[in-house]
Amino acid sequence: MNLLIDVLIAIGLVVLAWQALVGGSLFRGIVMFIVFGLTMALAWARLGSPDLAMAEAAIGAGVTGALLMIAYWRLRALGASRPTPRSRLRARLALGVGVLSSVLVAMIGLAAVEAIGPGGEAGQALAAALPATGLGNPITGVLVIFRNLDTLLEVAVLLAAYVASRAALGDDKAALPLPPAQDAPLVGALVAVLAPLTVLVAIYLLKAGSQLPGGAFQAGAVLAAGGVLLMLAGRLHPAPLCGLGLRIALVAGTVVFSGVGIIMLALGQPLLAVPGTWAVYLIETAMMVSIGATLVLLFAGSAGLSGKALR
Amino acid sequence: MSVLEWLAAALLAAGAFFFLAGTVGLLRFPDALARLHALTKADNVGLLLICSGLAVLGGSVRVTGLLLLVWLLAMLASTVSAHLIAGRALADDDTGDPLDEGADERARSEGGT
Amino acid sequence: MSLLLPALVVFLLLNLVAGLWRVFLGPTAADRMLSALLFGSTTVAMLLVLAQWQQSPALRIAALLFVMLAAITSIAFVALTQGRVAARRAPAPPVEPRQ
Amino acid sequence: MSHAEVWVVAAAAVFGIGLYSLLIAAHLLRQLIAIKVMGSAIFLVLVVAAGPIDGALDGLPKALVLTGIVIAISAIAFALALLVRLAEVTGSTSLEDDADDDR
Repeated sequence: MNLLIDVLIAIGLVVLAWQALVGGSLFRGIVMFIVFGLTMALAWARLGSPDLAMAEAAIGAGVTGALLMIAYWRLRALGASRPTPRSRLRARLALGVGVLSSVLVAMIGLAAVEAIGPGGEAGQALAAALPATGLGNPITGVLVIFRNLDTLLEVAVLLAAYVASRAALGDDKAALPLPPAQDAPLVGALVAVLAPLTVLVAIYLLKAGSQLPGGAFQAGAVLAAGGVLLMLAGRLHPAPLCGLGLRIALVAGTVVFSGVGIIMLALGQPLLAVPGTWAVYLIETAMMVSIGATLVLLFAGSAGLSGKALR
Repeated sequence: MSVLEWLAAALLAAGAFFFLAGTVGLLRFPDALARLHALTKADNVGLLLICSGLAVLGGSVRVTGLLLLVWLLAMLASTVSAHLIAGRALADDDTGDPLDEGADERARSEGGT
Repeated sequence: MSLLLPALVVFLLLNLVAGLWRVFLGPTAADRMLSALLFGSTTVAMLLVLAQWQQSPALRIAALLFVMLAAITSIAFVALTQGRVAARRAPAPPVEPRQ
Repeated sequence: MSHAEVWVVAAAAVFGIGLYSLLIAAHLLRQLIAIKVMGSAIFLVLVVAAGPIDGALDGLPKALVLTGIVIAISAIAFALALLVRLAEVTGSTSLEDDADDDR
């Protein structure tokens, strides 16, 4: 029965990937891709990774679909031309490349499954070292204790994505167009319930993250989804300038994380050492705020946000 | 199996039946509004029944509260979504798929592969 | 019970496969969105069942996230088509004027 | 076939479909979706290859994938901004013009 469930989900993933990517209208592709995200969450659930299922749920349901649909709308509003179809020869070559790459990935993956067997050495070392840190959730442990430099750089990558998208959109403070906001009474009721709830759930995930599945990345994604909801409902608007509070939110993760790390260096500890569970909470809170703010701004395609509509 | 487990099994089976009914409606009903009608109602009842069954199995107040919250939010979300999508379906009645202009993709699949 | 829960998961999965057929068929964009919503509620039910079966309470939180955020995609969808109707009446300016 | 093999084979097939679509799709939006799908396939291989399916002890690849999911979405958001800007400036949604590599 277990194997049957896995096989069904796996077949679903393959069929959905095909449907999302090959043939059909672009809009159908986007919808199929959203459904692909749902199915990925099921796959993570089956693979015993509720952390990943949560992240996929928050990102897939809250951000990805809205992002792709709005990008599609923007392209249509700009009246962009459709590309000319690719040639037949190219399609044949691509088929061969696709099949070969597929075989390659399968061989690497199967070899890795054979070679490593149950529980890699790094995983065992992690499980052995974790109790000393006072954290119950190995993933938070990895992110903040063992892979701290990586995690810091990942927050920095988010910041870089924001800066890069500002650069790409030109120096005239222009924002990308957004469709007219939905302000039906029902949407208002939904926002009234969901917006506070996203904040509540984000804080829950952050707090749970030290012992249970959850943590800054999921919490930040949930906050971002709340922000996207507010924008779509016309409660938040793109603004040409990035306010002080928003600037602080954007850099909070990078600054707090590296700040704590450097202070520890001054105290004679290794660079980026984390002094205790309270520091983990501090760093994760700052990371959550940064991740949420960056994703909302990337969605808006503007420098800043404001509560009032422009004009 | 205890009485509670039988109760849970009955609730879960009933929930599965409503999901099946919703899917049959989705596949068999003639237009978007009828499908919407079948789907949202049947799925919400199905979700309620499955949540009740799992609450009986879960056996703690915390789990029951969370399941209740999930169901209430599902009601809210499907109400709003169904309202918005029905408005859309009415607005482009008979015009086919307003977004499905996939000339580019179809041209490719005809000429490309 | 150890057999009923996985059987329920398999049943719901088969339900999803049937629903997928409607996303495939369309014919209108509203139909496709609707079917994606069906996927949402069935996925939520499956995550809840998996949480009970695999004794993994965190999956209930994942299900909660799904139901909370499911409506965002449909709001984006409607904003998208309404923008198009408006654009049909009067061509939208490529970039809104800023000062 | 064991559980792990099922997931690896499915992920490999998804990766192949993604690469195929990346090469043949003319529309940049579709190519972005293809890249995202390929990424998901790689995440799947990474987690499955690392350890047992049921005991689920190995947190390391999961932590990698967790940050990967968030980084992927921000990269896609940036790419979409570039794509819209490209359409704004050139009116085109593909990179066909500056490389006629079809012949």
